[in-house]
Amino acid sequence: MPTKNYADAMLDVLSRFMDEDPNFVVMGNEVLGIGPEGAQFEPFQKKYGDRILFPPCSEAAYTAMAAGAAMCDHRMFAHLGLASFTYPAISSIANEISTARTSSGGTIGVPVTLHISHGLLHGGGAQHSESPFGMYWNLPGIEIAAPSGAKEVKGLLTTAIKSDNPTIVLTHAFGYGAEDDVPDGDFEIPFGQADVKREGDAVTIVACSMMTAVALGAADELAGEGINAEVVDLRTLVPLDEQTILDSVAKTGRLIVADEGRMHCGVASEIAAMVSEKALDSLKAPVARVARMDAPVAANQVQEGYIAPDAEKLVSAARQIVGEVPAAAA
Amino acid sequence: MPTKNYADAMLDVLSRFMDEDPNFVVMGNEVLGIGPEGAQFEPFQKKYGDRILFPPCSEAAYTAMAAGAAMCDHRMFAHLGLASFTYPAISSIANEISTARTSSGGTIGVPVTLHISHGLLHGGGAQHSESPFGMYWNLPGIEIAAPSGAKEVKGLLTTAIKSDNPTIVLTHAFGYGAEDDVPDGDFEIPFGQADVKREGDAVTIVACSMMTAVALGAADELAGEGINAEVVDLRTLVPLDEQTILDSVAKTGRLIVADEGRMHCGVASEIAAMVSEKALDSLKAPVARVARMDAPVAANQVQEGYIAPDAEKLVSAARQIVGEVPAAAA
Amino acid sequence: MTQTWEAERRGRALERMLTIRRFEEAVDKLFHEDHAFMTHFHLYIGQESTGVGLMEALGPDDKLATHHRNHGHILARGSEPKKALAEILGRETGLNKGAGGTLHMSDPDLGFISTSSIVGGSISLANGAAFALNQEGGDAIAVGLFGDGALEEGIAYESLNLAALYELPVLFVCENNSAGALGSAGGGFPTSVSAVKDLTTIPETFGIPVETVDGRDLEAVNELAATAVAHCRARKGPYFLHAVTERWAGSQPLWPELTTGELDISMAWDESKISGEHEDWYLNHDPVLIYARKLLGSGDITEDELTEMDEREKARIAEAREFALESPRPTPESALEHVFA
Amino acid sequence: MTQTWEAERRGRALERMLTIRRFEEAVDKLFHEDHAFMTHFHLYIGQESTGVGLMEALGPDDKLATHHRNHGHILARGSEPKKALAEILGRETGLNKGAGGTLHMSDPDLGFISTSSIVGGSISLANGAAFALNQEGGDAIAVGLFGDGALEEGIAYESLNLAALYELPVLFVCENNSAGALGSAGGGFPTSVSAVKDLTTIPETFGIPVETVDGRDLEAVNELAATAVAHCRARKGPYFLHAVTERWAGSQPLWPELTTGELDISMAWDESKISGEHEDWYLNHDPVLIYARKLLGSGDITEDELTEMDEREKARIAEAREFALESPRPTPESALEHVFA
Ligand SMILES: Cc1ncc(C[n+]2csc(CCOP(=O)(O)OP(=O)(O)O)c2C)c(N)n1
Ligand SMILES: Cc1ncc(C[n+]2csc(CCOP(=O)(O)OP(=O)(O)O)c2C)c(N)n1
Ligand SMILES: [Mg+2]
Ligand SMILES: [Mg+2]
Repeated sequence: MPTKNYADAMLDVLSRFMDEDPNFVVMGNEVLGIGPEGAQFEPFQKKYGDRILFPPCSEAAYTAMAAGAAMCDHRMFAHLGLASFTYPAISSIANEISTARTSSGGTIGVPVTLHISHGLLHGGGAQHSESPFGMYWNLPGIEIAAPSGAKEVKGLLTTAIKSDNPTIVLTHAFGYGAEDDVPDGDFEIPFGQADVKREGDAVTIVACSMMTAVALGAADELAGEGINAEVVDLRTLVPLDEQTILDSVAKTGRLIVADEGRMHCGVASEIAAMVSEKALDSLKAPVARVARMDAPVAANQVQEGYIAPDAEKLVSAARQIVGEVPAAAA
Repeated sequence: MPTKNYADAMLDVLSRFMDEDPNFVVMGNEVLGIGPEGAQFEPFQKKYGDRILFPPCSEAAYTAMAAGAAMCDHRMFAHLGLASFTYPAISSIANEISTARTSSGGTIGVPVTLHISHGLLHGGGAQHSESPFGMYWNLPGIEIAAPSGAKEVKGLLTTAIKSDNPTIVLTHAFGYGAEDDVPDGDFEIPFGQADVKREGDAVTIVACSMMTAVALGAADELAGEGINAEVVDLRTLVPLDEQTILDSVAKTGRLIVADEGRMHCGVASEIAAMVSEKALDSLKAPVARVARMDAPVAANQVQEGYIAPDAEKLVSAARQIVGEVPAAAA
Repeated sequence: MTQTWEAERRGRALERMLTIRRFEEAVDKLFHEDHAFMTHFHLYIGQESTGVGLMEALGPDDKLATHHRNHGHILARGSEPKKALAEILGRETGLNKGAGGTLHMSDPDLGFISTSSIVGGSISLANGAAFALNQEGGDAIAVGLFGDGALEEGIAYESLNLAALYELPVLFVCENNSAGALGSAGGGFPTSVSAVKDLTTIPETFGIPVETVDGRDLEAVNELAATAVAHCRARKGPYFLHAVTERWAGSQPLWPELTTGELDISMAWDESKISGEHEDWYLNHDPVLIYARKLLGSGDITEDELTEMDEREKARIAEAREFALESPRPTPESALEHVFA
Repeated sequence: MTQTWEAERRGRALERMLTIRRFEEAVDKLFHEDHAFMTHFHLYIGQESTGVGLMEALGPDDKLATHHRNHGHILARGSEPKKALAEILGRETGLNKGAGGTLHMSDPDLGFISTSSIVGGSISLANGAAFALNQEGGDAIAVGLFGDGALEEGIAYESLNLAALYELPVLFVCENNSAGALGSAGGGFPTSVSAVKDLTTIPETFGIPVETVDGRDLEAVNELAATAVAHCRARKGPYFLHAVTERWAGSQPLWPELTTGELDISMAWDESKISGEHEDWYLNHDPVLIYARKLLGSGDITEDELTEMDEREKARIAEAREFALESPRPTPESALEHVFA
């Protein structure tokens, strides 16, 4: 399988729909980020320029424009930039996109794909480092994908654009250059299927987006200590693959959730709550949430690092809960 | 103690700060809602008219204007209307208000109070029924209060306006008329102190906002069946009174969280996650989340009622988890 | 080039205005008297001439995005009153299976996309429909319907900019019903809390052609709309139509009331019926009476025909009312049916 | 009524421009050569004349809200370069203890409120400062600093409306650096993707007085700013100042580069030094060279004095650079210190 980075994987998908669907349109600025990978956009731009829009800095209106076109059955792809820049567009997303199908009695769909770059940027500060998985997951009617690598970017983005539902695909702003073996041609990853990236029996680490790679690193370290961690890549939040998570927890009896978004009302909270509701008896030790602390991101790597989830925090969380006396024996 | 409704309780507080602080300003339309209580605003308007603004339908800009004034140490009260109308203002709230203190290195505060009306309106539909506790709780740097009745409205709103931090106070759009014994004069309810509204030993029902009243109703019904429920009114989400919740769960061994917001990444998820992290051993049965289902609100009471949390759902959830075999004995 | 309309066409237009008026009167009673629904609602009384005049200028393939004050738009476009009324009562037989209600009623079969009650929403969504139609070729256009208050929202300006930049075939119809509005002082939403004295300067700033028309004058609205529609069909970019009407007294309070009473059609020919506080309304602002007088004056209709027409509409709405009230409510479980495809 | 400035004042102004220029050159090197910070940043090169001319017209009690391109504003207002540079490097000794960085640097001691890098944010926050100052009485004003791109955001229009409605004492300063910008075509952010051909028509629509000035001309900027400030101090409402400058070639790529090289001050008197692709920049757009030439021409400064002044500024920035690089980083735990009061 050819090795590609996120950027190439995205272009694979966007080109495919450009070729297949004369109404398919891509809008947004710096679709491949502001790093070196941005340059990979040029050939794509040359080839499909007439169906690529570089809208003004009007996130609310162009998101709604994409939605309105989608309400006329046009598949639209809108890149909104960094997650902080999506906040001016939340009314278009929450009030219009997420509600249209229900409010119309099922007669109006919104097959738009919103692409958002999320994550800590090594000093990006409070307005360029957001990972608002929780805020968007709190909205109804929108499917949410969080690819963990280039392969997932290709497979999940394809499924997202094909979906008749509105979808939000959040990729990591630092991930565009990350490489992986990416299948050529038509390649879909169905929504609602988490991926067990590493098998283990001592503790389950459920990871979101790029935290999957971090979790795998932690798992290697833990293996050295004889702690065999299972790593589950969520892949999509909506729909959520509860079964794979529950099966893993049934096996390991211990759960850690790794997410770059903030702790409160975030991904880690949701997964922990779901398990405490549906598999309490499987839990031999308290759940551990390893997520971003609830603080705005200071614009320096030291303070950013302190609030960020990382391999070290995953490792110590694992050590601790594996050391715990099982609740059953308490 | 005199009986007052939410609206009067709010006016008590707003008048107090109008009298105390010449820079205190109230901005917003329909501050007391669009129900009959709206009329109670008139005398207040007559008396303090020069410091009351009825801004245009520009939620983003007037929220930011209030914030900018607050950054100059003016205490500002801004009513943003129904929660759905706050979505156009989320950039001002998430990008500006929540980050200013951190980004300025602690030199700039934003003592603004944002008042939001939330909740299901018996047919209000998808754009007039939001209860976005989860979305706002996912933001850092903002204190969040959710008064359960007129007394809490007075006590918590007073504390909110006095706070040197930005605060969001969400009251229920249908609650303005709800009456309660409200202390006269200076009355504060400290943030971070949940209130045990009813003592019980069989199950803990942690409730947010008006769900407290619903939970008390459910508790009465459960009492008839010999199930003695303890009802904890959260009062504030940020700061969160973890201890009171943990103490109650330690006593009852069973937890139900009642919230009008949507389930995923909402208040119920956060409380459930916190307990599964800090008090797993106390849990004798799975946690139950009784929250709004993850669906846009259809504009009729039948479908709205189906997705809404209510006393009946609380009662059956309680019956079920009280009936559960304790995990320890499993 | 105003060519006068033939009697038959005029009759149809007047009939449609009457449909809307009797419909809105029924909605008001269903709320205040029958308590058949509980939500906040907005009536189109006083603007019927704008809606009917505009829709007369559109074609079957055109798309529309309307807002919270949508009843008149949907009926003017030709939707069945009974399905619309059932929708407002949240019944399964409604245009949107009762899930949209008064705030989100939409008729996709007639080209309406999602109806947003978020002020400014319809403008932004209309751009999308126009974008799609442009992409498809052909000459269909999109229409965005909104009020003067929508120009207080930032997204309206962003959307005008996008429409101009991409030369979208979108007709923006701003129904400025604030003439004589008391705004917040009257207890109503303070619409047009704007420093912009003449709203037409807003689209002008973005280079969008704009014209103002007396929204009470059905044929004038239609004539301007025809020009605007032609402009958009010819793919010359967006057009902004500014229709001004007096704010109907019944919508001054936050919850509409039939302050001016039920329409008494005989006021169209019998001045003696007109008096009291709302005299000016009956004489100079009620668009139904204005158009009825015009048709009586031109001899396009007789008093008897008019009375008969009105009775027909009353009966039709009465039937719609029965239909709506007797229609089943959605099943509870169906609440989750249309969250996803 | 331009009265020419006395030599001393001109000297100070030129000196400040040099401070900014040498500072920005240092920032660029700290990024590309020293890798002392990793974030995206924006340099004020090419706009020094606007910042210095404007700040010269303000008083000590005035408040300011700036944006992502803030370095020049903060230095022009008088902040210490070493504290500003330390801030950009995220050091504890920075203006904001290293938590703001290049994007959120602000100096509350000099009247700056929170610095937003959300396009349009500074306009909206400036209104608030103006509102507060108005409330307090006195004649202090607020200044909102932003770029032409900010007028693509809806919140900018909402904010202009609010400022006009409430007659806020706010001076909006739009630094339009898109003259000759290649926008997205050049790989830069597509600023001024607007259908509005003349941005001054935007404030005009809201009845806000507006004037355009050549942003390269420090004294012209100062003169217009003085008029604008007087207008706001007199509580006559908001004012909009539109300062146009050429987009500096170094900011065409997304990550600034010293494409035009480090400033060679001798180009101010020695034409032979000037050639190549950026000739036009050195001759007609670099505001530091332009002003230096003016002062040399008027005899307000000599070549030697100029060289000396530049050496002083270079040394000052070199010191600031050392200070910043040697400054301690914040402690990890302090990340939670300023979340709440
Ligand atoms: C974003 C948002 N803010 C506030 C409201 C509340 N609201 C409902 S109707 C209305 C006034 C709208 O006035 P206008 O657009 O002129 O329409 P009209 O009702 O006059 O026809 C307002 C502010 C809303 N629906 N959406
Ligand atoms: C809401 C938002 N959208 C997008 C961005 C990304 N962005 C950063 S700078 C910039 C261009 C701003 O142009 P302008 O306002 O003219 O300022 P300049 O950089 O030209 O000085 C953009 C779009 C942002 N910071 N905020
Ligand atoms: Mg209006
Ligand atoms: Mg610019």
